[in-house]
Amino acid sequence: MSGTVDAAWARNWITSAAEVLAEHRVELINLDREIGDGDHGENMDRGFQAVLERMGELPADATPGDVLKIVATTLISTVGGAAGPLYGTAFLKAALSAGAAPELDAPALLAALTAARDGIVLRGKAELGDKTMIDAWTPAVDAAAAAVAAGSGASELLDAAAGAAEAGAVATEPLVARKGRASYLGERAVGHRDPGAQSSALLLRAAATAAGASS
Amino acid sequence: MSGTVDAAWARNWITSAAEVLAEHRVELINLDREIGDGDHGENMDRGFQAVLERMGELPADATPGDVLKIVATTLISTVGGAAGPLYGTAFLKAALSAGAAPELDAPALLAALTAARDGIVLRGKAELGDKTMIDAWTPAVDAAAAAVAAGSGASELLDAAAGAAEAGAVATEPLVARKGRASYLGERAVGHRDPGAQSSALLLRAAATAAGASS
Amino acid sequence: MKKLINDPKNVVVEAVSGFAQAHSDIVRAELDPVFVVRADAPRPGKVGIVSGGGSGHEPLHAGFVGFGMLDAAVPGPVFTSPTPDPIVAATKAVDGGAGVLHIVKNYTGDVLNFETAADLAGAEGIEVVSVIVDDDVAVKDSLYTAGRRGVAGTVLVEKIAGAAAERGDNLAAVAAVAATVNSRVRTMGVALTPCVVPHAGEPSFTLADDEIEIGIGIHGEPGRERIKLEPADAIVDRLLGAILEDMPFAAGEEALLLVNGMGGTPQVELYIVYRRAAELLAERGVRVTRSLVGNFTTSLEMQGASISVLKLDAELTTLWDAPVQTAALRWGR
Amino acid sequence: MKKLINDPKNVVVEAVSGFAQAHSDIVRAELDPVFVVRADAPRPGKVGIVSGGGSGHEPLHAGFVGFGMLDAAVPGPVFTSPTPDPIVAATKAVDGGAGVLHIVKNYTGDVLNFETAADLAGAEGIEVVSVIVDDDVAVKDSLYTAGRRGVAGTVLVEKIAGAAAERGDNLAAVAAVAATVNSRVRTMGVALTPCVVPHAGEPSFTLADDEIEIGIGIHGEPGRERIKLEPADAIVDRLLGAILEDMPFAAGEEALLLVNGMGGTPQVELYIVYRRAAELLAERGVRVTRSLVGNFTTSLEMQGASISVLKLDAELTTLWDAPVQTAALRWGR
Ligand SMILES: Nc1ncnc2c1ncn2[C@@H]1O[C@H](COP(=O)(O)OP(=O)(O)O)[C@@H](O)[C@H]1O
Ligand SMILES: Nc1ncnc2c1ncn2[C@@H]1O[C@H](COP(=O)(O)OP(=O)(O)O)[C@@H](O)[C@H]1O
Ligand SMILES: [Mg+2]
Ligand SMILES: [Mg+2]
Ligand SMILES: [Mg+2]
Ligand SMILES: [Mg+2]
Repeated sequence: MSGTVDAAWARNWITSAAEVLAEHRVELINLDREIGDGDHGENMDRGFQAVLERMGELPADATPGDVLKIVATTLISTVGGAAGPLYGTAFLKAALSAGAAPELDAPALLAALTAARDGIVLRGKAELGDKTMIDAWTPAVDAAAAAVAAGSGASELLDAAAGAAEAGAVATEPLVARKGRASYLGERAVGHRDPGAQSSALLLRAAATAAGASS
Repeated sequence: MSGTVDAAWARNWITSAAEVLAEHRVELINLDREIGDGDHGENMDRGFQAVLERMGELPADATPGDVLKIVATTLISTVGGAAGPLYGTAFLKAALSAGAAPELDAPALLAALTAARDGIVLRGKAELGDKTMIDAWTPAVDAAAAAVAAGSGASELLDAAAGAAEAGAVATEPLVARKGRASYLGERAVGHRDPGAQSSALLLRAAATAAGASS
Repeated sequence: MKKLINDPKNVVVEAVSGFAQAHSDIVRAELDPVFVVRADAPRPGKVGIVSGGGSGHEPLHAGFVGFGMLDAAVPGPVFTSPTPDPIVAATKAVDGGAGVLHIVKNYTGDVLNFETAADLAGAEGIEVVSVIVDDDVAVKDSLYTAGRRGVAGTVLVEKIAGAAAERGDNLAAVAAVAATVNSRVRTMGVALTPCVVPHAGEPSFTLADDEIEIGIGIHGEPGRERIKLEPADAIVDRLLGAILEDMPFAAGEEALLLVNGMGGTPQVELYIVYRRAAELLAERGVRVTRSLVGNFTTSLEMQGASISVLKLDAELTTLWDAPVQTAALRWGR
Repeated sequence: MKKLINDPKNVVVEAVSGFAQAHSDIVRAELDPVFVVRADAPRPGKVGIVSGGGSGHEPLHAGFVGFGMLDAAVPGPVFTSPTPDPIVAATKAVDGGAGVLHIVKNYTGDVLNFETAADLAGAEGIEVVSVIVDDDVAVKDSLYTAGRRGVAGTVLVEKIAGAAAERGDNLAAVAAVAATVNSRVRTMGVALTPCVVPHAGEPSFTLADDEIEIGIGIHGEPGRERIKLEPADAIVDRLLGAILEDMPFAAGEEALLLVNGMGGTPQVELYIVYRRAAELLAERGVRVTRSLVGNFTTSLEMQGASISVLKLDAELTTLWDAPVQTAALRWGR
C-alpha cells in the first residue's frame, strides 16, 4: 500500500470503475426500477464506457487532475438524468482540488473527496439521510478524514472511504427518501437500497482497488 | 309429444332460447374468442333479451308467424355482427313460411326450417362444411325431412332437428373454416367448434324443449 | 381485465357521449340509435359519407367525422358491426339530396348490416352507393376465406373520398374515387400482444412471450403466421415485402406511407417502423411523398402496428392535401 | 419484453430519424447530438422555445415542434434527461436574437442538465430563461420530496407559450405566460399497468391484477396510493377531487379539460374518463370551454390516464386558440 496516488492510479481507477459498472449494470437498473425509473445502471455504464473511449485523448504526462477533469466533462455530456450532472460536478470539483499535482497524498485525497461531496450537495441540495448518493459520500469523507488524522497513507484512506461508502449504501435501505424520484414513494422506499449510493460505493471501491493494484 | 305446435310453443321457445343463450353466453364468447372475435355470446344474449322485452307487444291472438316475425326484426336491429342479419333473415323467412296459420304441423315446420336455412345461405353464401351455422342448420333440416317422411309429429321433428344440429355443431370441430372470421385462421381453426353452429344447436334444442313442454 | 370503464355494457354510449362533448365544435352525437354526425349536417347538395363498424378501433370512424372527411360514423358494440337501424338513421341525417356513400370494411357482419341499411334507406328514397374496403394483403386466397379484410387503408379511403365530396363531386364520382383508393392501397399488420374486449373480459388470443402474429386483423383475428419475435427492421421487411409483392411499384412511382399503431404501441416504435419502411421503399425506387404515422385504426390496447402503402397520383395527392377538420385528422383549416 | 425495436441502444436515434422523415414539412432532426428543430429555425426576432426530457413520453416533446409551439425538442435516452450538450446545441439552433425559453419538467435530472445548458448557452451570449413545470398534484408535500413533477400540463404550457412567442412577445413576456399557465394547471394520473423501458427489459413496477396506482408519475414513479380497481367514474372522482382541492374554482370560472392517455389506453376509455370529468366539473359550476383528449404525455405503453385542468382567462383562451402546426397538435393552419 502506498502513501500517495498518481496518474497511473487515476487511470486504473477509471478502467476498473468502467468494468465494475458494466458488471453491476443490471443490479443498478434493478435497484432503480424498485424505487426510481430503472435507468441508473444504463446511465452509469454508458457514461463510463464513454470515459474509457476518451482516456486515449490524454497526453502521456497527464496529472491525476487531468484524468478527473476528462471524467467530469465526459460524464456531464453522456450520462444525463440526475446522476450525470451530480457525478460530473463531483469529478470536476475533485479535479479542481487536485490541481496540477502529479501525486496526491492522503490530505490531498481527502480534500479532493471533500470537494467532490460538496459539489454534489451544491447541485442536489441533499442532506445526509435523504437516501441519496450523499449517504455514501459523507461517510466516505468522514472515514477519509479519520484516516488522515490517524496518519494513514492514500491507499489506506481510499480503503477506509470505500468501506464507509459501502456501509453507507447499505444504511440507505431503511430510509424514506427526500430527494430524487424515490422521494415520491414515501414509506414504500423503505427496504430498498438507493441506486446512486450503491454506484458511489462501487466507484470508491474501484478507487481503493486501483490504489492497491498500482501501489 | 304433440303433432302440431302453436303460438304458445313459439312464445315458450323464445323464452327458453333467451334463457339458454344467457346461460351459454360465456361459452359462446369463448368459442368465438378462439376462432373469431369473442362477441358471439354477447351478441346473441343482447338480441334475445331484446326479443323477450318486445314479446309483450304481441296481441293475445298472435300466430306463430307473428312471433317469428318480431324475433326477426328485433334480432336484425339489436344483434349486429354477422349473426344478426343471418339469424334475422332466418327468422324472417321462417315467419313468411309459417304465414298466418295458428298451428304448424310437421310438414309446415319442415317448410319453415328449410326457409330459415335457405335464408341464411342466401345472405351468407356458405356451403355445408364451411364451418358456419349452416353446418348445424342443414343437418337439422335433413333430419326434419326424414322425420316428416317417417310420419313424425312436430315435437318429434324438432327433437330430431335439435339432435342433428347438435351433432352438426360438434362436427364443425375438425373443419377448416371458409366463411366468417374463422376463415382467416386456416388450419388453426381445426379443433374448435364454430360458435354460430353451437348457438344454432342451442336454439333448435330450445325449440324442441318448448314443444315437449307445451305438448 | 383492467380498464377505465364503468359497466361494459355502457362503454360505447359513454365513450360516444364523451367524444361528442369534447369535440362539440365538430360533431354531435345521437344516442338512440347511436351515431356521430357532423355538427353542420346535412349539407345541402353535398354527397354524404357514412362509415361505421364495431367499436374498439378508435379514432376510426368517429374521429374522422368532420369537414373534408366523413359526414357520419356509426359505432357498433365493441368489435361488432352496428345493426341497420343506426346506419339508416345516420344515412338520413347526412342526406343533403345528393345521395350517400357507405364506406364499409369487408367483414361479413359489416357488409350484411350495411346492405340491409342501404336497402332500407333506398326504400325511403335516398340514393345509396356502397364501397367495400379490403386492403389487407395478409389474407391470401379470397376464394377459401371471407375475403380480404378492411383495415387501416380505410382511413385513406375516407379522407380522399371526403375531399372529393367536399369539393362537390357527385355520388358516382365520390364512389369511384373511393374505389380507386381501395384498389391502390395495401396493408399488412403485426400483433405483439392481444387485446381484451370489455364484455369478454379475457384476451382475444394468446401469444407466448417471444411470439408475434404476422398478418393480424383488427379484431385480433389471426393472420398469416405466428413467428418468434424479430428486430423491428426484419418485421417491417416481412410486412412491406408482402405489400410490394401484391402491388408492385415501378421505379419513380409515388406513395403515401401510413404506419398505423394498433393502440398500445408507443410512438417511438411506430417511428422506428416508419424509418425502416421508408428506407426500404427508397431502396425499391418508390418515392414516399406523403406520410401518416399514429394510432388511426386500432384494436383497443393491442400492441402492434400495420403498414399501408397507397400508390399516389396527382389527383389522389391533391385530394389528400385538401383541408380536413376532424377530431383525429386536421390540416389546412 | 416485446417491442417493435432493433437494438435498445438505438431506439431514440432511429425513432427521431423516422419522426423527422415523416414530418419533414415541419421539422428536421440533428443526430449528433440528437435534437429536433423546426424546419425554418432560427426565426429572426422570435423568442425561441426549447423543451426536452427523457424519451418515452411521445409525442412530448418532439411532436410539439412547429409553428406556434416549440422551436426545438431535446429527447434524452428513454426516461433519462438529456445531457447539456444537445440542449445547448438546440438552444443555439433556435436563437433568433430574441433569447430562448427553456421549458423544463421538474425532475432533478432535467433541472440540473437544463441548468448547466443554460449556463453554457449564456456563456456564449444567448439569453436563456427557464420555466419549471410542476403541475402534478399527486405529490403532496414538496418539502419532503423532490417537489411536484412536471407531467401532462407541460403540453398546455408549451402550446400557450408557443403562441405568445409566435405573435412576437419578448422573452420576459413569453416566460411570464409560461409561468402563468404552470401556476393555473393541475394534473393527476392513474396507472393500470406498468411499462417496460427498452434497456431495462422488465416492467418498471408491478401491480396486481386488481390493483391500480393513483397519482402515478410519467416514468412509473409511484403516486399517492395503490388501490383496488374501481369503475372509471370513481377513479375520475378521485383524480379530479384532488385537483379541485388543490385549485378551487369559483362558480362560472372557465377551464380547459385535458384527458391524457399514458400510451396504452384505448381511446374509448379516455372519452369515458372525459365524460365523467366534464360532468363533475359542470356539477361544480366550472365551465369547460376548451378540451383536449388523447395521448400527449405518455409513459411508453403504460395503461392509464391523467386529467389536467387549466383555469382559463380570455388571454389564455386566445393563445390556446391561436394557430398551431406540429406533428401532434394542429389547428388554424
Ligand atoms: N438531489 C439529489 N442529490 C443527490 N443525489 C441525488 C439527488 N437526486 C437523485 N440523486 C441520486 O441519483 C440517483 C438516480 O440517478 P439516475 O437514476 O441516473 O437518474 P434519474 O433519477 O434522473 O433517473 C439516486 O439513486 C440518487 O442517489
Ligand atoms: N357467411 C356466413 N354464412 C353463415 N354463417 C356465417 C357466415 N359468416 C359467419 N357466420 C356465422 O356467424 C358466427 C359469428 O357470429 P358473430 O360472432 O355474432 O359475428 P361476427 O363474426 O361479426 O363477430 C360464426 O360462428 C358463423 O357460424
Ligand atoms: Mg433513474
Ligand atoms: Mg364474433
Ligand atoms: Mg364481431
Ligand atoms: Mg431517469
